[in-house]
This record gives sequence, structure tokens and C-alpha cells, in this order.
Amino acid sequence: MINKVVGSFDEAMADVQSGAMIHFGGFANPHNTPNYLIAALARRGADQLTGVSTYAGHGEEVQRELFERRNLEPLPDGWDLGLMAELGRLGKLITSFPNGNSRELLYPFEHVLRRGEAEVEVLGQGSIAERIRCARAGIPAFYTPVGVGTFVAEGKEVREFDGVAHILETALKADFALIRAHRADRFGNLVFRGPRTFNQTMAGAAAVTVAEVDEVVPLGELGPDEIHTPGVYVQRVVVRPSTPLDDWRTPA
Amino acid sequence: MINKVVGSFDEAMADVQSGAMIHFGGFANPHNTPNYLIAALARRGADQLTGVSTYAGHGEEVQRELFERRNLEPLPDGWDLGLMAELGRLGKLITSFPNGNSRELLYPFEHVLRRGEAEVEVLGQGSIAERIRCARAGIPAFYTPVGVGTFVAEGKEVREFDGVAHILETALKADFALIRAHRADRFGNLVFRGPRTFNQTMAGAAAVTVAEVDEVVPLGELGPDEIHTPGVYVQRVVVRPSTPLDDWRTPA
Amino acid sequence: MSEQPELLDESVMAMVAARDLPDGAIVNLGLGLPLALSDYIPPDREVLFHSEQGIVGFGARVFDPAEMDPLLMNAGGEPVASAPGMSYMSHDESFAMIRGGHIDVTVLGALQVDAQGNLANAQIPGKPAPGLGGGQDLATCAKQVLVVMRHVAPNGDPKIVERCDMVLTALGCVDRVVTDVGLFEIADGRVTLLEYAPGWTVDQIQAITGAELAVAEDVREIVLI
Amino acid sequence: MSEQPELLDESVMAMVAARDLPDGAIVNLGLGLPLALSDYIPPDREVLFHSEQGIVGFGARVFDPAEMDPLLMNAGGEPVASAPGMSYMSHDESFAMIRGGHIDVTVLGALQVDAQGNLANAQIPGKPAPGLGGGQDLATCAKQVLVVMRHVAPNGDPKIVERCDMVLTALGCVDRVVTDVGLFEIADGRVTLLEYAPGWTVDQIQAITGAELAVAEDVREIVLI
Repeated sequence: MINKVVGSFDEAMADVQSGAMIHFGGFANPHNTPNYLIAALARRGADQLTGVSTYAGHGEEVQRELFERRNLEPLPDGWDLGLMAELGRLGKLITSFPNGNSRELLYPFEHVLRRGEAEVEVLGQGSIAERIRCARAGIPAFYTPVGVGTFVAEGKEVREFDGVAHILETALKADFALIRAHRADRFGNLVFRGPRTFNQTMAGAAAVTVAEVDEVVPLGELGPDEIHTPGVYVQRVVVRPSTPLDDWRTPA
Repeated sequence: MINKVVGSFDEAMADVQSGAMIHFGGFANPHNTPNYLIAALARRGADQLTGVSTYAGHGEEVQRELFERRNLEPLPDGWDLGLMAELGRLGKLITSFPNGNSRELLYPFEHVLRRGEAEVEVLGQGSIAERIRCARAGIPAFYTPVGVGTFVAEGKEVREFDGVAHILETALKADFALIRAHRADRFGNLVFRGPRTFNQTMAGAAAVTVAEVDEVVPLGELGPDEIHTPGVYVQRVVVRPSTPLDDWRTPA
Repeated sequence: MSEQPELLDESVMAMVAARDLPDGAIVNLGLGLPLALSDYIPPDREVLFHSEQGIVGFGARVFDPAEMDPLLMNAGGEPVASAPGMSYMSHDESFAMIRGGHIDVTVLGALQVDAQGNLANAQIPGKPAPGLGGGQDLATCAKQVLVVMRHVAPNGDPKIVERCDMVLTALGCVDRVVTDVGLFEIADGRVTLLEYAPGWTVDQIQAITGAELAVAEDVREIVLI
Repeated sequence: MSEQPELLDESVMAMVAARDLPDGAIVNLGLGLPLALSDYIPPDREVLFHSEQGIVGFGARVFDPAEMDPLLMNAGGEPVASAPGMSYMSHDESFAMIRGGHIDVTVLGALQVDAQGNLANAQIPGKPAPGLGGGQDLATCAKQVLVVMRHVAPNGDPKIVERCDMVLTALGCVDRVVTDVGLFEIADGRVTLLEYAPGWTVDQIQAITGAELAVAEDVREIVLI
């Protein structure tokens, strides 16, 4: 019998080793971020990680400020990649937004970069997305017109197709992909709610894809036309706690 | 106001010129084939077409035989690419199944090939699918391990990634993509039913994508999490007749 | 030199940019000033706003917390309204859509734009690394690139220049620029003033511009309709 | 040479192939004999059958027209049952899944298989062109390639050979072969007989095989459990 549901976030992250490459899903919004997987990864303590994430995370302080600007209550459990930056767990980050959007706020990874404590590879969001999709799809490399003539093209092969210059980009396969979805079944089939962001993109682009979900439903409840990501791409599923925790150190 | 619904299949095919390149959606099943678009294309009379289709079509006779083998009533309106082959409208076909599956039955395109009346490019189904997806996604070329060392690799660049040989395949952008879906709205948003086949793959991979649907519903009825193909990829929508026609020559 | 006339405020800049979006256009809104455009679409038009995280067809920004959907935000993280016909997708499909040339207009902020249409908006002064977001894909692949930015940088430097000297995002891509003093076209290595903000003269605009301006034959004061 | 023992019929060949599919495996079924496998999964196991047009998780074949869903067929166009947890996708995603190495076992028909694991199933005699379907992607990218075929061609030629002389589909890919006389493993340039059909001797099997057979130490008669 297939059952991909694991009992705890700590169990789901128990085999992450230092130096691993990790895809972090979501897009600059704690509501589509795998908050509890990130907290469990922080508890796990693995470091010198290579992260792949379109943004570098808000961290607790900046996130509170962003929520207050919109007259919203900050989330108690809105942990994101900023936590990994604050804890110094990132050896390298491949990202399109190494900084925050705000000129006034300093985001956690900006501190890391200023202290020279991590490497960064800055790449356009579409090229990151496609490199990840290639890992899922078994394509080692593709050509894109994006980045030609800019710092992104440095050291990359340039080749013309139909008279237009393109650069060669390669697949980004990770050891783990941490993603967030709405509903799952025991096969690991996923249904998302809202923009599916890098969560859907990263599913299947790592040796182990772990989905943090609001709910696991009985097999058959998710219909074949409705499933966004087949369970084939998902190795582990963990359900978020019904009552939010407020300290990332609390086992969950 | 955006309204992609056109009044007739003939209108939807009115600007197809001889020599055009056309993506034909579906997969070897008249129930997921854009039957009425194909009939209208046949009425339009454009020839020397370059077709892209994973299979070469059954044609009326073979289809009747296949249905009878399963004790099913043949469809009166199950027209597929076989019709274009019978009418001699294909100058070239890019396909993974140039022949039928059955050793005993002779499919229409097999006759065309034997008479030497059309060119054929045989390629694995996954490489065809990815070349079409590349056209939708703005990628001119990609590397795949599929086909290395076989007739498929002839004349293609071979390159190693991680010690494994790959060949370079290029995007296949068509002038028209004819696809079949279940429901649409006036923005051209599509919802499919069943395996989405090349119908979903081809949407957006041509200058003009035309969707043949069972039903057009009011805007807003298809929910944002439910839409399989955004209307951005679809230029025209045509609704199938409520009563099936039984002659492809009948205007619809 | 006479005293400087009033600058357009951000909402008026957004209205000018929104004014020219054609009915049925697929329009991506980038970070910063462009985000306001979805608030200003004339009611007789349907414009489908695309956002990089996987949305086509969202509506105006939402400012009342009671009406916010925490999952539905624009690219800058501002809550927006849903609209009939909206659809969601993945990041890879969203950028397939961008790279594949399916976006009619991309509206981007900028640090510098030059007469060749080069765009620099990656290296914000004071930030430790350049950031690209989706801007590089959009600037390279959208059918039309519209920049909405202040005419002059906070330090007083002109932002429309002969040749960008900041980190480039994409080459030869910018078609039009809306600033707080006017509307400009960039084509064939030349920046042309099409419309000016009320009270501004060509000379006053040229004085704060780092590239030589051509002036359209039918140059006129900005109107919002 | 004694009279030839009975050949396994097609359902038994499918049962032998199905017998070894592990619980939880993602298995693609190709055209021809492999299609029958979904009818023979032991009830204590969950095997997810993948079909190229965009299905994961379909069930057994359906022979009663009243129970057929005209949209739900296997790769050979035979109606199949739906099963809980099944999902649909596009052709591009279906082959992303295949090419990306997410398929555990692909079960394919073949015209020839050789001792190097090369597979020929493209050029059916009498057909005007080679056909590949999804077989080339599957043979190249699935974790395990299992061939199910008759041991001998209709014209009497052996189908397991030292070196394929027919049009190749993929190189060095075949791991196991089920025929109507036995189960074989192909590895390190050698074909090894693992199990034989009831009544068959090694010599009898060797006599109709075009490659030199090794014999497994624990060679045994085929059992279905």
C-alpha cells in the first residue's frame, strides 16, 4: 500500500544532510511558503546548504513590518527562507531576488551577503523556473534569449537561433524540494489553492519532494481532472498543525 | 470586450492557407480529437499542409472497424487526420505513429506513404511533445537523451552532459493549432476532461490556437484553480453542434 | 531657469500608463510604480493582468483587510481582487507564457533607460547584489515594454540617459516611458517626447533629461482620456 | 529434437510480468501484449499504471460497453477502468514524467532484443515507415525496461539475438524479457534464463534463441505467485 503521509515535520526532514541542495517553494508570501518544513529544517541543523528560491525570504522582523503596513496581523508561524539566513545555514543561494523589495528594510539575506558569509547566484526568475522544470523533465540544458548581453550571460555559451542570440542554461536538480500545497491524498497527489508559484514547479525536481499541506483527504476525493500535481512527483506529505505554533524551535 | 467565441467552424478555419503548418491535437481517439475543425479544414481545401500529430489518423473505415471490435457504435462525426490523408492534403507529417497499430488494417496515411505522396518525419512522442511545448514557452532548442544512436539522431548535434550523450531538438511552432477541450469561456480559458493529450500541449504553440469545445459557459463559471489552459494561449473557440452531423462536407 | 512646474503624482503616472493599454491586452505589472495600474483601467476595456507567480486576470488592489484574499497578491505582495475569468498556474508555466511572447505589454520600473532602449533596473543603490526578479524575462520577451518611473533619481541624476552606466537588465527593449514629467517613445536610438505634464516646457524637460530629446510633431499636454 | 512443449498464452505472459511489479511502482504499459498487465495486479499491491496520453493510476481493462468511459483508454485504445487516486495531465507533462526518470518500470513489446540490451520495435515488417510512439522515450528513460513478447517471430526467426539487425529504438536499455517460453535477464552483454515455461528444457529454449543463453543458478519453472 502506498502511503506518503509522514507523521511529523521532523521526520520529513530527518535525512537532510549538511551541504544538500534544496528547492524552497512559494513566492514572497508566507501563505504559500512551506513554513513548518523550513522550521523543521532549521531544527535539523544541517548547514552549508545550497538553496534555490526565487526570493531570499523575509525573516520574522521584516515580515511583521510588511504585514503591519497592510493593517494585517502578522502570522505566528510565517517562517520562510529568512530564518535559514538568520541562522547562517545557507552556503549558497540561487535566486532572482537576493535583496528585499523595500529600500528601507534590510532583509536577513542582505546581512548575510554584506558579511560575505554566503555565495549568491543571481538569475532571472524565468530561467530559474525553467532550470527547475528541466530537472523534473529530464532535460539537461536549454537555450533562452533571456540574459544575453548582461552579467547573467558571463561564462555561458551563446548561440544564435533565427538570428537571435540565446544562452545555454542547465537543469537544477536538488536533493530535496520543500513545497506547500492545499490538499493531498496518500498517493501524494496535490491540489493547490491560488497561484501555484514555485511550489508546483519544484515538485518532482528533487530526489525527494516534500509537500506541506493543509489537509490530507481520503483517496479518490481528489478527482483526476482536478489534481494539479500527480503523486508521482511527491515522496512525502506532512499536514500542518491545526493550531498554529509560534516558535520554530517547537517540534512539529 | 474580449470574446474569442466564433460562430462557425468554417469561420474558424477561413484563413488557413495552403502550405501552412498545423498542430493536430488529441491522441488516437475520436473523443479527444477536434473532429469538426478537421472537417472544416477539409472543406477549406488548403493543401500541402505540414501536419504535426502524434498519430496519423484512423480515417472513417479503420475507425469503424476499431469501434466494432469493441462492440461500440461507430461515431458519425469521428473525423480525424485520416480524412486529411484521404483527401491528399498533407505535404508532410511530423509524427510518432506514421502507421496504425494494427498489422492487419491499413490506415489512410500508410496509403499516402506507399504512393510516395507525402514526406514523413518520424520522432518519439516525447520529443514531439517537448518541441511543441518549447514553441509555447519561447525556447528555441533543448537537449534530450532520447533517440541517441538511432535513426532519429541522424543529422542532429550530439553532446554529452554528465557523460551521457544527448541530441539537440528544436521548437515546433505552427501557424494553427487545432485542439479539443470540454468547456471554455469567452476569454478562451479551457477545462479538459480526461487525459489532456496533445490538446493541452499544443495550446499556445501556434500563431492561432483554435479550441473545439462541448460547451461555452459564462465568464466566471470556470474557477481560477480549475482552469487547465489560460485563455492567453487560445485565440478562437468554437462549440460543437448539439446534434452530431454525419458528413464532413456539411458546413458547421 | 524658472521654477519647476509640478510633477505628476504616482496615481496620475499610473493612469497615463493605463490609458494606452488596448482592450484585450495581456499586461504584466512589475514591482514599484507599475503595480498601481490595475486600479485604473477604464471601465469600457478588459485588460488581463498577469503576475509572475502564476496569475492571469486579477483586478484592482484591495486596501480593506476584510476583503483581502491572503493568497491573491500582485508581484509586489499587495493584495488584489479576483476577477471573473482569472486563472492560476505554476511559475514555470507563468514564465513559459512570458518567454513564449504571449504577454502584450510589460510595465516595469527602472533606474535608468537609455536612447538605445537599454534597461537598467537590477542594482538598487545600497543593496548588496543585483536583483532581477522576473524583469529580465519580461523586458526581453514581452511584445511591448513600458517603463513607469520618476524622471530624476533621488540623488538628482537623470534616469533617461544616452547610455546606461548601471547594471543592465536587458538590451534594446524599452518602447515607451512614462515619467512624472511626460510620456516618451524610444525607437531607432532616439528618445521622443510625445506628451508633457501640465505646465512643463520642452526645455524644462530636456534640462532634467540625460539624452537628447526629439519632439513629436503632434506633441501635446497629457490628457487622461 | 522432441516435440515442442506448450507456449504460454498471452494472459499468462502478462501475469508473469505483473507478478514482479513491486508495490507502489509507477509502470507504463506499451502497445501490444503489455496492455494486459493492468488486469493482473495481485490484490495486495498498489501499482500505478501510466499511459502516455496523460494518465497515472488507471485500472483493469473494461470489456462491457456499458461500463466504458470513452475518454479513458490505455495506450492501445482499449477502454480501462478509473481507480481512486488517478490523475490526468498533458502529453508534455506525461513525457516530462517519463524523460525525468519518474517511471519505475516500462513494459514494452519488441520485434528484437539483443544481448547488449538493445531494443528494436520500430519497423514493423510490411509497414511503410518506422513508428516510435512513446517507446523510445520510455526505453531510454524508465528505471527498468521489461519486454513482453513472443519468443519467436511469425516467420520463425528468433527475437532474442546476439545483435539486432532491425531498426533500433534504443540502445542498451532492456533489463528483462518475458516470452512465451520463459523469463530472461539481460545484463553485462549476456542473456540469462531465470525461469522457464512448464515442460521446457534449457536446450529447447536455446534452440529457438538467437543469442547464447546463460542459465541462472536458481533457474526454476515459472510460478505465478
